[in-house]
Amino acid sequence: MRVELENIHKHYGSVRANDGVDLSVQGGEIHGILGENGAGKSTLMKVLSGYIRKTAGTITVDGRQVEFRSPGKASECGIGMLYQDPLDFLNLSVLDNFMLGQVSGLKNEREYYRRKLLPLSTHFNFNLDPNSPVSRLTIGERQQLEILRLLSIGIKVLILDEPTTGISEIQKQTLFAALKQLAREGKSVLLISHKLEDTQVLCNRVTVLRRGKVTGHMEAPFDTRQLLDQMFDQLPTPPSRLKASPGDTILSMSDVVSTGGRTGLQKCNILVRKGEVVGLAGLEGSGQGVFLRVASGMSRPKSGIVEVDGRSMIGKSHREFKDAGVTFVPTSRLEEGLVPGLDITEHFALNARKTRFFVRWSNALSAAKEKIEMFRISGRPRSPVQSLSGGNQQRLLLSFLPEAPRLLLLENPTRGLDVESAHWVWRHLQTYTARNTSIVFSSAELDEIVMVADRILVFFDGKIVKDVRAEDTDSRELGRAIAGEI
Amino acid sequence: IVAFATGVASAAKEQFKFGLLLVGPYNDHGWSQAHYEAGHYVEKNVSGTQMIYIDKVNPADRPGVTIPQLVDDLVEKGAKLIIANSDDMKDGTREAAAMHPDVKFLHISGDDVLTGKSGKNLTNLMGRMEYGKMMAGFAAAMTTKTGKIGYLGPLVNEETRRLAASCYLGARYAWEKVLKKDVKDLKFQVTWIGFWFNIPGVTADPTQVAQNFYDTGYDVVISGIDTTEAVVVAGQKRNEGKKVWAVPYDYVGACDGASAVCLGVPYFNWGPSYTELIKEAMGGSWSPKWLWYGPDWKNINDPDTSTIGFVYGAALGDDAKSALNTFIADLGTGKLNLFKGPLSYQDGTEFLKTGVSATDKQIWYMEQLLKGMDGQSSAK
Amino acid sequence: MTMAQITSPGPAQLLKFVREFGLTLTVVVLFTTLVLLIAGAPPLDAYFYILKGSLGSWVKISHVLKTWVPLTLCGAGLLYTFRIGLWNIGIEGQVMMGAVFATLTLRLGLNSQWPMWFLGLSFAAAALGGGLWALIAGFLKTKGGVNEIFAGLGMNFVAQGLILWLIFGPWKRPGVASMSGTEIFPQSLWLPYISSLRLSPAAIALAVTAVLITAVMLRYSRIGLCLKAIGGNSQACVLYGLTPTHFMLLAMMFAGGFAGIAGCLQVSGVYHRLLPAISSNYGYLALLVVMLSNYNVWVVPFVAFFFACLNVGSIQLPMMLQLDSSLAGVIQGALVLATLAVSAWRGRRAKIFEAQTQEAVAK
Amino acid sequence: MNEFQVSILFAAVVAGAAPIILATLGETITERAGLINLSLDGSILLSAMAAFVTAYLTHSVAVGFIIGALVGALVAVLVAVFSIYLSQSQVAVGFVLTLMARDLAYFIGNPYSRLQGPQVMPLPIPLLADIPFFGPVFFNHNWPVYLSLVCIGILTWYMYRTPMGLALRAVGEHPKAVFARGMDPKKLQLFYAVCGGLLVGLAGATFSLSTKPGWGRPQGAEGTGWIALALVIFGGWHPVKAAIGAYLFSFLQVMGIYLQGWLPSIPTQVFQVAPFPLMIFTLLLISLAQKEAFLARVEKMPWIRPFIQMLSGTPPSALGKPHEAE
Ligand SMILES: Nc1ncnc2c1ncn2[C@@H]1O[C@H](COP(=O)(O)OP(=O)(O)OP(=O)(O)O)[C@@H](O)[C@H]1O
Ligand SMILES: Nc1ncnc2c1ncn2[C@@H]1O[C@H](COP(=O)(O)OP(=O)(O)OP(=O)(O)O)[C@@H](O)[C@H]1O
Ligand SMILES: [Mg+2]
Ligand SMILES: [Mg+2]
Repeated sequence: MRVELENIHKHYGSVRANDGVDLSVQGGEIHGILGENGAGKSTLMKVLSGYIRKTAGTITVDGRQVEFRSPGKASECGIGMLYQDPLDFLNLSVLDNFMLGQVSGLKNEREYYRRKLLPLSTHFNFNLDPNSPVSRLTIGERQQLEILRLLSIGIKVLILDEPTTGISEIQKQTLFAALKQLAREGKSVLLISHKLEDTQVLCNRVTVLRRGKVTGHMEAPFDTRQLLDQMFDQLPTPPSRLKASPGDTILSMSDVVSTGGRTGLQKCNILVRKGEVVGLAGLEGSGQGVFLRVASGMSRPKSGIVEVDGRSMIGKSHREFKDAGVTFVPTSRLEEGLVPGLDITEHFALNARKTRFFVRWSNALSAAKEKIEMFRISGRPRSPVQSLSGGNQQRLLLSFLPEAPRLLLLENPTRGLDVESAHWVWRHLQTYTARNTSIVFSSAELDEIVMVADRILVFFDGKIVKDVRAEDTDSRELGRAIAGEI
Repeated sequence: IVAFATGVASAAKEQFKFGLLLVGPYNDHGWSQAHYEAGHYVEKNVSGTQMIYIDKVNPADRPGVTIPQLVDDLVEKGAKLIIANSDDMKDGTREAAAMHPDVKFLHISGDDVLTGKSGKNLTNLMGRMEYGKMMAGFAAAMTTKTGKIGYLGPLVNEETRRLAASCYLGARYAWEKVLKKDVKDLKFQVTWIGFWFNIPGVTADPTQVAQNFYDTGYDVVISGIDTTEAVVVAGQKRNEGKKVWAVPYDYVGACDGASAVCLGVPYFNWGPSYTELIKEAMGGSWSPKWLWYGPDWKNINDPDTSTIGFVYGAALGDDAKSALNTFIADLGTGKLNLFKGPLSYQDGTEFLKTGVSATDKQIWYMEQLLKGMDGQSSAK
Repeated sequence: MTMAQITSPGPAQLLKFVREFGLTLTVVVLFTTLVLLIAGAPPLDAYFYILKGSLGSWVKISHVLKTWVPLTLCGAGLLYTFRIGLWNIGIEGQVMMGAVFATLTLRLGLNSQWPMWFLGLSFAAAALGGGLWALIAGFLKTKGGVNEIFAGLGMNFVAQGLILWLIFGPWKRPGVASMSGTEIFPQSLWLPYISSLRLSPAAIALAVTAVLITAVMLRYSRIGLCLKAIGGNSQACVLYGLTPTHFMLLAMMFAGGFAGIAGCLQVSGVYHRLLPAISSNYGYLALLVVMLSNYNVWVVPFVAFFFACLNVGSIQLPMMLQLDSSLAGVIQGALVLATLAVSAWRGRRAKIFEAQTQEAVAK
Repeated sequence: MNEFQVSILFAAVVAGAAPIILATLGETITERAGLINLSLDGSILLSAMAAFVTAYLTHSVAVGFIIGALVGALVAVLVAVFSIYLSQSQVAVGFVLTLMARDLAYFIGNPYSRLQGPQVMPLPIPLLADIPFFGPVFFNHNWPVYLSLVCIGILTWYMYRTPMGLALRAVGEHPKAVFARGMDPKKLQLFYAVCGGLLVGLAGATFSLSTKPGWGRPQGAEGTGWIALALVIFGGWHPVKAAIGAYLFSFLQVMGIYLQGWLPSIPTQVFQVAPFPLMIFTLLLISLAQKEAFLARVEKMPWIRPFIQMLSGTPPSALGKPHEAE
């Protein structure tokens, strides 16, 4: 089966997520879609899968022009997508999730679909228990379930949006094997990723996007250097790690146990010294998030001791942590960091001295103006924060950081930022370390961690399985640790 | 005749408007409708009169509305006489009367004239429903098979107490003297719902109370409230094949459409007394009075003379009917006076010594239910 | 829930507002007329009588103001809870408890030499009563995780039961127990009023100050800002060192306090006694008022006045046209719905327009 | 009122619960689909009025029920359209409709109050009605009562045994995912809002044509809407549990009157108000049942666990958050 995309446009307000993209996929090929964050990969594929409506452009399947008003229409044409954040039903059983969308009417067909599911999953040597609720599955297993469902409704073009983020090495191997097999069976696979190595091992062809435009096609084997050129405007020049001379302990945890996240936190013992930059590696939700929240007093541990500057902080509120010089910046900006509905000025007013009864609007306004200037935030003092782009939201959050914090706890500080903004962020953060502030940050990008951290902690299933100085290790070793193989 | 003619002539020049404040809906098939139709009766029979009425004058239905406020409005619309038809309007009426000294006020079922709290422009009027209730109780006792009569009471006050008591007296008389049964086998239960009609979440639900009466072996329920739940529920139970009866209250048409279960209804006929008082007001011969009108014993159902009446329901048996006829006759001739000692209150204290018959005041201000009745004598 | 920020409308906005208001009004009028026709009533007369019955004379206007005062007070209180994203349906019960506490204080003052003191005290007591009652619902929400709508609603029924028990029990009139409430208070314990209109200036003053205070609090005080922030995203506010639950309780206290004062005025200013329907549904109605005002403090008093007119004027319907006065409620409801619909319609139109322009750009 | 037969008592409970169950099931459907229809208390009254008036005018109970159901559906559609297609706050719209529908009912129904109208005839089921205890309790009622009983079963089967039921639960959990699977969440939610509304309408009709025959102000159905809403939570969004809740409530109501007779010292208001503090209390338990801290505390008291088990129901994840197309 052959799919053609011509001059696809998708605009969100002023943002041109896709700006005249052309793409064609043959049967039996594995086609990689490359590009930095925000390049428009997901958008393009969502258009193809009918999940969002394109602003303009044409899609043809086997020479026949089609108009996808909903995912249903797309899957009728044999096109199905595995979304970046899985769209499944946590509270329903595996079997329910499998059946949903293919069954209808009143007839109880569970047993039929049970018989259909089991062989299919063994065929790709996935193992899924039909009766277990999806909430008990790992990201990888949820992907497997979704793939099986798509196949069983007769998908011939399978789209996967960054399937390799947040799954273990083994699962990654199983997945790749399955995809290769699909290709052999004549199905086409579209694989979104911004990880070169994935495409290297898997794809026969790649298309590279940058800022919503196609910047190149290439057949395997790929020239990495050239791909990078096409992905990024100017090649990322990593901010060099500056050699901090660690002083005495600022944060210490001993035998801290806490709930939350997928895994919780188990028997965590660490010390963080002044001026140190500590990177937290690990799969999504392996305990880093919980760690940062416990360390910042956002959530309270079940047991164990947390000390800041040698003072025990057990049972203290986040505010008291703040007073002790600990600052936390969460990933999901609009959920945890900023207040939708309030504008930039109001945020600064919120940050101002708490003692006054009346708000000094004039002060807040000038503060807003100043920081917008300083942090190159593209927005006006009166523009509501939800209207800012992700990068600018992140800049705004960083602009709230106090003058000289003792300890900065950052969760995925560069998530969703394009490379320039990411580097800008790091250069800014390093001005703090210069002032002998300690930074602890988590990131999904190993390279980033290796690049800026002095010391690296690897989380696996809520435990710290590795604690090394950055210069004593490399991303391959870390990669294995992340997958739990030490 | 000449005088009357001139009266009309003078009235015809400018309409005599009278305002009517009804506590319930004008079409409640009960207390309020009786007044509403009396108003029409006046309009028909006293030429030159015109009624302005407003119904549901009670805090639940018209939250935020006060009696003085409504009176202001009626007076503004030209009302010369205001009729307030509920005991609950006592304070409001008094306040308004004080505020509009040149307007006449007729407060139904109040006693401000007796207590002397009111000014010269306020008159109290009430009907001697005691007799009607005696007949109701009589009919019930003649009919009941289980010897258990339920009384669906509104809120507790002097009026409701004496009415329930009269009902019981009538029933007891029928039971003892006519049916010659032992008074101990007669059960007379009063259950108060808390107001003159159902207010969900505020009063007990009369539908449920009535259902409960029938479910627990009471086969006749006498309604003391302004609305028709008793008859309705009785009809339901009858459909289910239970042999049960009910006696509604207040309004001559209350039995309509429920003939299968209705033993008859004691009703008010305000037309005549309204006419009299309004004529007084028009003629300028108004003076504050405390009036308590009874039936016209010549024909208690005469629309032009009798204030209290009792129409027989289709469900009333023939021998019960004839017995009731003689009962009424005896009441009329005064041969029979049920408020005559020995009578004692529920807690055993004496109400009337042997042979003594009660004065109006004694009856009006009864302190408790009578011995032999079940149910609360006063609000807790 | 849409939380409008308080913005000073420029001329353009004003024009748009007027246009939309006109549209809304026509929708409502059409609907109400339809309802009236279904009920077989002459619509024009109905509207005329409502108007005449509410603004026809000074006495009537004074009645309207009597209704306006509690509506405005409750409305002002609700702005705090709406700001922080709470649906304080319990306000009805908070009015009742205010009335109860006020009655209690006044009863204590029954035969004292300085009735004025007790009169003054009754306001404090009422605010306290309302506030505490609101706090219960607040704690149920913050500590117990009970949805404030159900908590508040339940508390309303409980308050109602309490009032009835008081009226039929401990505070009943000698001998009689009746829905017409407790024994009427002596003149000395009435809120001073203009005898010709039976309207007390103090009440009006209170309502006005309530509005002003609320406006200042929400716009200029730190509390106001925090309420808004927490209403927008309580999770994030923890990062800013705020404790959402505390502010929720605070907001509930404000709402309850204002409601309580409204209840006090019902007792000492209007009925001069406690009666079962003392709250007169003003709490529930105030919720509509605030919604229709789009949560804008400056609009609340006007909407409240309009609603008061409808309430008072509609009493003419049964008198003149034998219609039920509940038409007022229908009109009020229709107004709110129509406003919501119109604003939503505006939003959609904007979206569609944008989409079309983008298509043009892309081609 | 000392003497009473258990069977009669329970019969009264079953009969009295009928409309409450219908309303509760209706709301359960709607909320399972992710919509909150807060307007129950009003729409029940409105449909009760519509049902009685039409039945009165057409002399046909059946027509009354049909119209009643349709009116209920109409109100539900309003809520649904406002929230799904106009993306307005469901609570706001629902609350406005609560008040408005009630007043509309009083306004239009005014001329018909306190009239003797048609009502549903009792319909004992031939043989079953003669079974000693269960006969009178379950099989000696009229058809709305039977309907309420049947609905519990049908709805449970539909929700947990049929693909369509699966879709119903799914759309309440994650509308986007439903959309991704090629179904239209908005249409689904609208559809189930209508279904729920129909049941609510039937509840109203049952009030004015069977439970408390006739129309008037007040009709007597006032307040049940709120109870139904609470019962949905009490039932943890499960039809059977919700129905049990309805029976408990009805039992409480009936007992109220007996108790009034038995314990005259207790003020009658207590019995009027009792259900509501109870409602709050159960809601409190339910939310506590989700809290680990609380669970840890009650570890020591095993007897409480069954309660917690019964009360631990989680709301549909997307309740009150309708699907927004990207
Ligand atoms: N719903 C939306 N509303 C507004 N802008 C959006 C929306 N979705 C995506 N965008 C913008 O469109 C651009 C492309 O987004 P897209 O998710 O396709 O990037 P991507 O290539 O998938 O990046 P990543 O690798 O992080 O997934 C981004 O700038 C993003 O901010
Ligand atoms: N006909 C059907 N269509 C879709 N889903 C169904 C159907 N029947 C049951 N289910 C789903 O299956 C889940 C469990 O249902 P059920 O109790 O039938 O499991 P089961 O058949 O007992 O499983 P097992 O095979 O372990 O016995 C429920 O969540 C229900 O939604
Ligand atoms: Mg993206
Ligand atoms: Mg993406």
